[in-house]
Order: sequence, then C-alpha cells, then structure tokens
Amino acid sequence: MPSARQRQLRTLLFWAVPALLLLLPLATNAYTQFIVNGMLISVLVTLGFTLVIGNLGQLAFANTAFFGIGAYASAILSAKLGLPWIVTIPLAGVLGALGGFLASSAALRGIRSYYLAIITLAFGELMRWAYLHSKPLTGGTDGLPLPREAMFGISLSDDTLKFYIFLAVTVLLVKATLNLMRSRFGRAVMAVRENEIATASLAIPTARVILVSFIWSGFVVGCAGALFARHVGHVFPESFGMLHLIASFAMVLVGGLGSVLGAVLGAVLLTALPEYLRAFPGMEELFFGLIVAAVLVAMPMGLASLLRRLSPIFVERYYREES
Amino acid sequence: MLMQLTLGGFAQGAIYALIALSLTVVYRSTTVVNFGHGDFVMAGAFLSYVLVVLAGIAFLPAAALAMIAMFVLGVLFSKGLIRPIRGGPHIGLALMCISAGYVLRGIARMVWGREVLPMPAVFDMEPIFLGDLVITGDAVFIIGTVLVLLILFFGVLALTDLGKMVQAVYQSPRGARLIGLNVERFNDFSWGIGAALGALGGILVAPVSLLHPDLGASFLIKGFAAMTLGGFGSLGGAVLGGILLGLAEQYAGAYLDSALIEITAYVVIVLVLFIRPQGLFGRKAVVKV
Amino acid sequence: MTELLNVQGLSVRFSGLTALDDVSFTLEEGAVRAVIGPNGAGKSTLFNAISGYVTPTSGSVHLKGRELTKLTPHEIAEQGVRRTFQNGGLFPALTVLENVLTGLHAQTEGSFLDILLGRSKALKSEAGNIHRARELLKLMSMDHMADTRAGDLSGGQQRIVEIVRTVASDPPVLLLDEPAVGLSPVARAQMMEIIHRLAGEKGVGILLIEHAVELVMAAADRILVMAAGARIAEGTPEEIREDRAVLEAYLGHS
Amino acid sequence: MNKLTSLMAVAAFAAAPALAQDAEWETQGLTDDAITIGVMGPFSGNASSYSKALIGMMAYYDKVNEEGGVHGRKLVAVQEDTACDSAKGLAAAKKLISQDEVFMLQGNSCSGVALALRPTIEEAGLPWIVAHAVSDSISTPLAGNIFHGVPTGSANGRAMAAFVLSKPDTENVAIIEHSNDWAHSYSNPARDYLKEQGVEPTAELTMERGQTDATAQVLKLRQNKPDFIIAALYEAETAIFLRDLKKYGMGDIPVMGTAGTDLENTLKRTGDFDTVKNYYVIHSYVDNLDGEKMKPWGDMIHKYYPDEELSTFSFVSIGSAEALVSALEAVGPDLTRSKLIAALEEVRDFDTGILSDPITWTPEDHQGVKGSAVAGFVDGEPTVLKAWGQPY
Repeated sequence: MPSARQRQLRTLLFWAVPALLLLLPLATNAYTQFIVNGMLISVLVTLGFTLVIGNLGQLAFANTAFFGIGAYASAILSAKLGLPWIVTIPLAGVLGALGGFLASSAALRGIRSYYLAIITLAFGELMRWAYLHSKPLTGGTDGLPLPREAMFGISLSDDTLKFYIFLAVTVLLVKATLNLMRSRFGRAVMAVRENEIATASLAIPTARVILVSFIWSGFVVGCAGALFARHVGHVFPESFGMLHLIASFAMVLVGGLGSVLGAVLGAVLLTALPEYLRAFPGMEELFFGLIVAAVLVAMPMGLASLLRRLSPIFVERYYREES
Repeated sequence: MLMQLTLGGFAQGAIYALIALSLTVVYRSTTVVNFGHGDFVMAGAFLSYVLVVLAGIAFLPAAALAMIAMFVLGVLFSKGLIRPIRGGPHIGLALMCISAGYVLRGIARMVWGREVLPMPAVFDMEPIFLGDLVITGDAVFIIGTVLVLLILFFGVLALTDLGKMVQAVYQSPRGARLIGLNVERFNDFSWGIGAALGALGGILVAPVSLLHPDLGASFLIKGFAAMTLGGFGSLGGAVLGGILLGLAEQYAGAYLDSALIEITAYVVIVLVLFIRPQGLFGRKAVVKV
Repeated sequence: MTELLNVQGLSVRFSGLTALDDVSFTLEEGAVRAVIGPNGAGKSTLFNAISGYVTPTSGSVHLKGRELTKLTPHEIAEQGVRRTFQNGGLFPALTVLENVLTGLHAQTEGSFLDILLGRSKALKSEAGNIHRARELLKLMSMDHMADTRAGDLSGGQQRIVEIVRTVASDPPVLLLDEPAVGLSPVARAQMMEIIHRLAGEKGVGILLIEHAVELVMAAADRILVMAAGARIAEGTPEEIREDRAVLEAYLGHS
Repeated sequence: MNKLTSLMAVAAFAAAPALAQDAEWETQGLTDDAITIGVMGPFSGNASSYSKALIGMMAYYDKVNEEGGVHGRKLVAVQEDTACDSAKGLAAAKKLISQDEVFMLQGNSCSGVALALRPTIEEAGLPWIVAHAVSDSISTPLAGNIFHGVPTGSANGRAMAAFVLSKPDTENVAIIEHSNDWAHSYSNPARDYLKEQGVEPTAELTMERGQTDATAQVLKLRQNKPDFIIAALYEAETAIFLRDLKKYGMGDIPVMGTAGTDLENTLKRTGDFDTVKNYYVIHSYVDNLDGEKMKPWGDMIHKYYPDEELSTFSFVSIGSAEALVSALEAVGPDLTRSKLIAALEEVRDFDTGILSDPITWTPEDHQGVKGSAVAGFVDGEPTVLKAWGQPY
C-alpha cells in the first residue's frame, strides 16, 4: 500500500494536473483547444462506461444512449425552454440518470451478460429512432442547434471559455466518482461483480448497488452529453449511433477496465490519436479494431496496470485512509 | 396483399434465419455471442463480389469458395484471438468480436469505401403472376437455398454420427472432453461453420442488394432479434425467430407505418426480453440473481 | 443461555421434490451446533433457507423473536445472521482489507451524497472501519496480508479472511458452510481455535456444516443429523456417536 | 495572434471577427505563388462515397494550376476529413482555419456537418463556398462569407415537384424517403411546392438506409396507384425500390429521384433497362453524364484522377470552382479575403458550361444556383429535360 507520503503526493498530483491545465489555453489554437475540449468529454463518457462494464462487470452498451439523452436534454432545454446552457448540465445528468435507471431495470430483471448487451444496444437505437421521429422537439434529421449565448460577456462559441467550464465539470465528476469508488459503495460495486450471492450475505443490498451504479453512470455520461451539445453547438441523431461505441470501448480498454485513471488516460490518448491519423482517412475503424484486439490479448488490464507497476501511487484502492 | 407480404417476409426472414442460426451455432458450442457477426456477413458478400465480378467465376462456385474462405477465417479467428482470452470475462470476448468486425469493415472501407457496388443479378427469372401474387426469382432463390441448407444442416445434426457428437457436446462439454473429444478444436470448427453460414447470408443478399461496408450492421441486430425471439441457444428457434421477424417487419411496414420496419427488430428484442426472456423455444435467458 | 435463532418446521420443496422436510431447532448464545449428514441430506438447503437464498415453502425462522422468513438475504444479514460459503465467498480481485471492509458495509455511516461529496462524516466512519478491519486482521495474524489480492491467498488463508469478513460486524449468529474443507491439519486446528473463541469469548451462536468428523466432535455442543431433507437425530456428540439411525444413514449411503 | 493578450483581453475574444479583420488576417493563407484552400469532405466513414463530390473541384484546381494559376498563384487544396460527423467536421474546420491557416474553404458534402460548421465559419469570417451539401439552412439566413455553389435542397426539391406536375394529369403523388436530413432536404421543399400547387401527397413512406427489400412499401403504393412517385433515396435503396416496383408490376409509374442518384449508375446497378426506364433524376448539368458536353469535364477528372469512377457526384463541385476562379481573376493580384467576398457577390448569371443553371451571388442572396434540370430516358437514351417531354 502507498505510504502516507505517497498518498500526499497522489493528492498533490490529482490537483496539480487540473491546475496546470488552467494554463493550457496559452499553448493552444482554436483547433487544438477544440480537440482538448473533446478529450474532456471523452473522459466523462469513458468514466461512466468503465464504471458499469469494468467495476460492476455488466455488459451494458447503453452508453451512447445516455450520451444522446444528455445532449438532447441540454439542447432542448436551452433551445425550447430558453434555460441558460450551464443550468442544463445537471438537468441533462438527471435525465441521463433516468436512462441509467431504465437500463438497470433490465439488469435487475435478471437480463445479464449478452442479453443485457443486446437489449441495451436496442435501447440505444430506439432512442436514436425517437430523436429522428420527434421533429417538433428534436428537430428530427435537421438536428437541433443550440442558441447563441454568452457567459461573463464571452460567447459560448469560444473554445477557451468552454474549456474552463468543461474542465470544472470534468474535475468535479472525476473527483466525485473517485470518492464513490473509494467508499463502501465502490467496494460493493466490485463485490457484486465478483460474487453477487456472497455480496448479499454481507448485508449489502445488491439490487440497490446495481441500480445506483447505472444511475451514476447515466448521470456522468448525461452531463458529458450536455457538454457535447455545446461543444458541437448542434445536436444530430447520427452522433449517437452504434458506430461511436467502438471508440468508447477502445478508450475503456486501452486505459484499463474499471480504472478511473485508466478512463482518463484512454480517453485522452484515443481522442488525440485519430487527429494524428487525419492524414490517413478511412483507417480509423481498422486502427481501433486492431488496437482493441491487441490490448485484449497482450495487456488486458490496460495502461493503468503498467503505471501501477511503475509506482504504488497509481494503485487504485477501494478504501480511503486520510493522512 | 397479405400473401404478397408473407412471401416477402419469408424471403427476408430466410436471410435473418440464416444469420441467427449462424450466431447460434457459435453460441451453443462456445457460449460466445459474436458481436462482430454483421461484418462477417458483409465480408462474405464482398468476397463473393470479388470472385464473381473481378475474378469472373460463376456465382455458385464463387459462393462456395467465399464460404470456404470465411470458414477458414472463422477458424483462424477462433484460434488466434478467441482462444487466448477464453475463460476471461464476457466483456473481453464481446469486445474481441466487435473489434474483429471493425477490422473487416475497415478493410472493406479501405478498398471499396467510395463506391457502392452492384452485384449482377443471379436468378434473372421472369416473375410469375398468380392472380395478385407476384413470385420473383430472387424470392424463390433465397427461400429455396435457405430451405435446402436448413434441411441439410438439421439432417446432419439429427441423423449422422457427427451430428450426434455435436449434440453430445452441446449437452455437456465436460462429458465430451472426458470421452476424448478435442473441445478446443470443436470450438474452432463451430466458429468456422458460423462464419461460413453468416457469409452465405451475405452472399444471398448481395445480388438483391448493393454492397457497401456498412451492410452488416443492420443484419447483426436482425440476427439478435431473431435469436432472442426464437430463444437464445435454440437452433430451431433461431430459424423460426428469423422467419417471424421477417414477417413482422413486412406486416408492420405495410399495415402500420413503413417507418416501423427499421425498429421492429429492436422492439422485438426489448419486448421479448422483458416479457418472455426465454423466447419461444429457448432455455431461460436470464441469469439467476 | 439466551435463545438466538429459532427454526420451526422449516420445509422447502422444489417442483415436487422435498429438499428440506419440517426441520426445527434452536441455537443459543455461545452455542456451536453442527449439522451433519450425507450428500443431498439438505444441509445446504437449510442454510440457504435460513439466510434467505431459498424461500421456505413452510415454517419460520426467528432471530431473538424477530421473524426473518420473508426477508431478502441482505436484510437477514443486516439483522445479524451471517454466513460463509462452501466454495468460498471471497472477492478475489479485492484486497484482503477491502474484503473485510465489505463485511462492515452496513456499519458504515454516511449517505450516498455524503460519500459523493467526500464529507467528513462518511470519511470518519470509513476511517473507523479501516482501523477496526486492521485490528481484526491483526488478531488473526493476517495484518501483513492486508493489501494482498484475496485471490492470491492460500486456501486456508482465504477461509480465515472469509470468517474475519463475516464476523467483522459482530453478528450474533454465524452460519459456517464447511469451513475446514481442503485445509491442512495445522489450518484445521487454527479454524477450531477460531470457532471456539468466537463462541466462547464473544458468545456468537454458530451453526456449522462440516464433514470433518473430528472437528465436528471437538467443536460442537450439539449435533443435528440430517438425511433426505429431514432431521433423523439430534444430541450431544456423545449421543450421536451412539445413535443407530445415524450409523445407518451413513452406512446406507457409503 | 498572441495567445496571452487574447486570453487576458477576453472581451476582445468574443468580438473575434471584428478583431480579425486586420491586414494580416486578410491575406492569411496567401503567398505570392499560392492560395491555400481548405477542402473538407467525408473521406472516411459510412458516407465516404460522397467524397467523390470533391474530386471534380480539385481536378479543376489542377487544370487551372497547369495553365499557370490565377494571377501567378496556384490553387493548393488542403484536404481534411469530416467523416460526415459533426464533431469531426468541426475539428477539421478549426484545423484548417486556425492551424493550417488556409485562405478560404470550399467543399463539404454532409448537410448536417455543414449546419454544425456554419456558426464557427461565420465567426471566423473567411470565405466558404459550399460545393456539395444542399441544405438551405447552410446559406439562409445570409452569412456574409458563406456561398452556396450548388442548387440547394429547395431549388432541387422544387425542381423535382415542378417536373412531376409538368406531366399532364398528375394528381396522385406519393413520396418515399429516408428519414435523414439529406432526404428531407429534397422532400420537404418538394412537399411545399406541391402544396402551393394544391397537390397533397397521397402516400408518405419511409425506407431506411440498409434495407434490402421494399416489398411493404411497394405494396402500399400498389393500393394507392400514384401517378408519380417522388423518391428521396440513396443509390442502393433507389435501385432496390425500383427493382421491387417493377417486380410487383408497377414499373410503368414514373419515379422522380434526387441528385444523389444518376440514370447511368442506377441502370448499372439494377442491370435492367426496363426497371429504370421510368426513372427521372434531378440532374444539374447541361448534358447527360456521358453526353457530348460533359465529356471534356470527364476527361479533365480522369487526367488528374485516372482511376476515378465517374458518377453524378464527380461533377457537382466543378461549377462552383469555376465561379471561384472567375472571382479570383476579377479581384486581381492584390487579393484579400474581403476583396474575394466582394468579388463573389458580383458574380452574375455566370454560365459554368456544366451546371444547367447559372450562378448568381448578390450581397442579399448567397444561394447561387436557383434551379436544376431533370434527366430521364427518352428513346432509351439518357436525356436532359426541362419539363415533362421537353428536352433541355
């Protein structure tokens, strides 16, 4: 286990990274800033995803559905009800959580493993169909543009402003998720994955653990959806199809299944890499496919496991001993 | 109109049945659901295209060659990529299948991404008009081929020694291992058969449709829906589920709204899993909590 | 001695098959009661019925006068009846310390929101539990293994950690499902010692399924013998050793 | 631009376009011998077949360059992939604008992406000529720097409906379409035009991308007996729909298709003339694809892209490239972004020699091409038509 000093170092590191990131806009242009903003969104999506498929061990593919629900919720609330976008972020999270609740109701009915995968896939595609065919609300195929809006006198089309907002939301949600994972709840989530029957024998309400995991995953990804809506400025049904699933998978796996640190690493790396692959259009599917296959065979626990070997400060423990 | 829809439903359903059957063959022996199967179907269609159009081989031998090639690919996939992670979590296996599918799709896209390819019509027979009912060459060809194949498949399974062995493995892989059967090799073989049968689905679709790298995605979902409807793991159920799904799509499209065709499969999946998770014939599809 | 567990007329039938047939007994504070019987005698069904994994067809289970029969497994565990599992119920990917902490789940304070926000209420309670878990491990001389993955422990160590996890919350009643299976003689002796200490020092009422006869005879105050789902004998170890029905049941099946 | 100053002067950031109109900005992406042009298109992803649309334009650049360029400057295309995905498209646009610092933009195929790009590009202020995407909302309401160089959805949709109604005694019109933005950009203006003319579509059906069977739709149409069918379907589904139509004995009903398909390739795909003989498509060109007047353009594309399979998309962006070059010529050697925008707004009735309708851009209206011809088979030959029975 990490020593008290290592724990302090870890805490320092955790806050130093976002603190340093505050200076990042000095080094970026509109394009690189946009990519970085996209990374922050991917971090949240991957985080929510890894919680369910990694920690809880449930094969639920409803991630794109939560993401879409969040994005549409944010777009609809700001475009149709005139709410300030920043207010729609938690609301989108709540609606994403509602999606999580629906997905968990399948898991709690005993629909698990591949069945859960299939039914959640179907759920995601039904949502996409619903966006397409609810034109008055969602704009149908034309999508829904977010209204122009300013905060602190700066237009929300400004990538630097968006960066600071995205960063704040991401740091908050990552920290909250870490708190969660390093509590009795986080242990219970893992316990359910390892042995659901034995978990119940320890006075842990397993159904509630599954329910809350899905809800939190939906909340995080729903918030990410709201960020995405503003990131692109225009929400289309096509952004939430099955095609986007493989990228999410790759991020979860490359980083390390069930690891918060891994979610961050995987999301950052695999959002950046396709930009370097821009010179070779059409290679992305091949590339992601090969990466996932290679990681599965050669490094099933992802990059996080390498870091763990490097230094104990990267070991993620499911308890918290404050120094 | 009902008769016509029924015929159309059977022709579509025959393809779904084939795909669901091929998924089930793999699932029954290896307990892996191939989430990349749609792309195997696509690969079959593209291979037959390459052989027919580019290499100038006649359709039937080309189809046979494409199936053999896909059989080999299935075996190699099982040996090279599934075996190393067998026994690991389902998530890993599902992801491996998905990524294999993406690789196939990526290859197809690299080579043909910018063209939508036509396949020459195979059964260019004049349609037969029976009163209001039109019977087309395509429909006859698809239904006929699938029917022959199903008879062959279930015949082998029920009547031959090989079939009995296969059924024995389905009953108890451990028992099969005890009597000296090489289960690993049997699994490779199942992957090969699954890939070849799925490829045949693609090959049959190719002449009536057009080829593009995303061809497989919708078939995968149809296959899942058919499997779920028939009962996960039931070979006969997969076939019946496929046919019923084909019919349901046609009826829903014609009598309700054509926008429903696209989501019939999804609705079937959700309803069946919530109301009768074991499907029509399957063992219970739920894990005991 | 105070009565803890009162099992009355407990029966379980699965589609016509009687797995448990009208079993009644009581368990008192500090008592160790063993359940023995050949395979298929209904011992595991009895455990599952008491701990809520199987719904009894008839009969009742009370803990200190409170009915448990209709409760779910985690509710029964929360009431204070905790169990181990025959095949080992540890979470292999969690560390030893994390495993023990899961046993203190219900004893941890702080709502979901407290946890999310990292409020001191939740943190303090967590810190207290970590301290307690370490103490318990130290008692078993397992504290040096606290950060080892449970899956990497030896079979005997796993059994001990599972018991530590199960008793961490100080439950009044403990159901041990073959705690000594697969253990070395040294580990068996240690297990005996643990059982004695739990019953003698802490007054835990222990219900024990065990095949190892010498362990049963040495550990149990009373023995319940089952065959084909029903109780065929009950008594002190000495009485059971003499009982003809028991001998027949065993001889008839071996 | 100094990043630190802009960061501190955040208010100025908000007013970026105003700030940006300085001399340096005006000639960004410009050297004495090159004009860099950002070319965005779906070079990957499931819509990558539309990237063909950018080939004609780039071949035209090559041709101009070979002839010495414009006032001594070569047209240098910087390609970026949008994958037909809004987030990827935005990244592409931002890369071209702020990293590659191109002088102007031309291209983009997917309307959804173009709609997502519009606010960013409008704010950036550099000229953008939309060379393929058809949605009207890309260029309406007017954005000072965004020009539409192809017939828009409404121009096409109205042309489709007008052609349908130009057939004598057309009363019963049915519509079949994909439920996506591309299909709606044709079908909605067509609906509007029909309504203006007092015609209500009698059947509105959908057929999704990837469907390999149109039996249900065709049988519904059989009960309906329309005089004309408007089909906003992609290439593959068009072929399937026409084939099923003929299969069920309705091959005599004329079908009006979009600019997303062409007669020659549809014929190739169905492999049967009878199936397509009553198929009409929006055809924005002066001649059929293998006609006399199109041949030089086809030759030009093949000169620079020898392996290109020609389809209707291959030619679609050439007209706007011609208009761009004429505007660049008009500006003269002292090129700036503002001068180019002003020159583009001077383009009047510009005959491209390839588009059936001329290009006109005015300060009030940037939708340059107002109409489109139709093509259909006449006596077995693909023929460009003005209206039912009237050759172009």
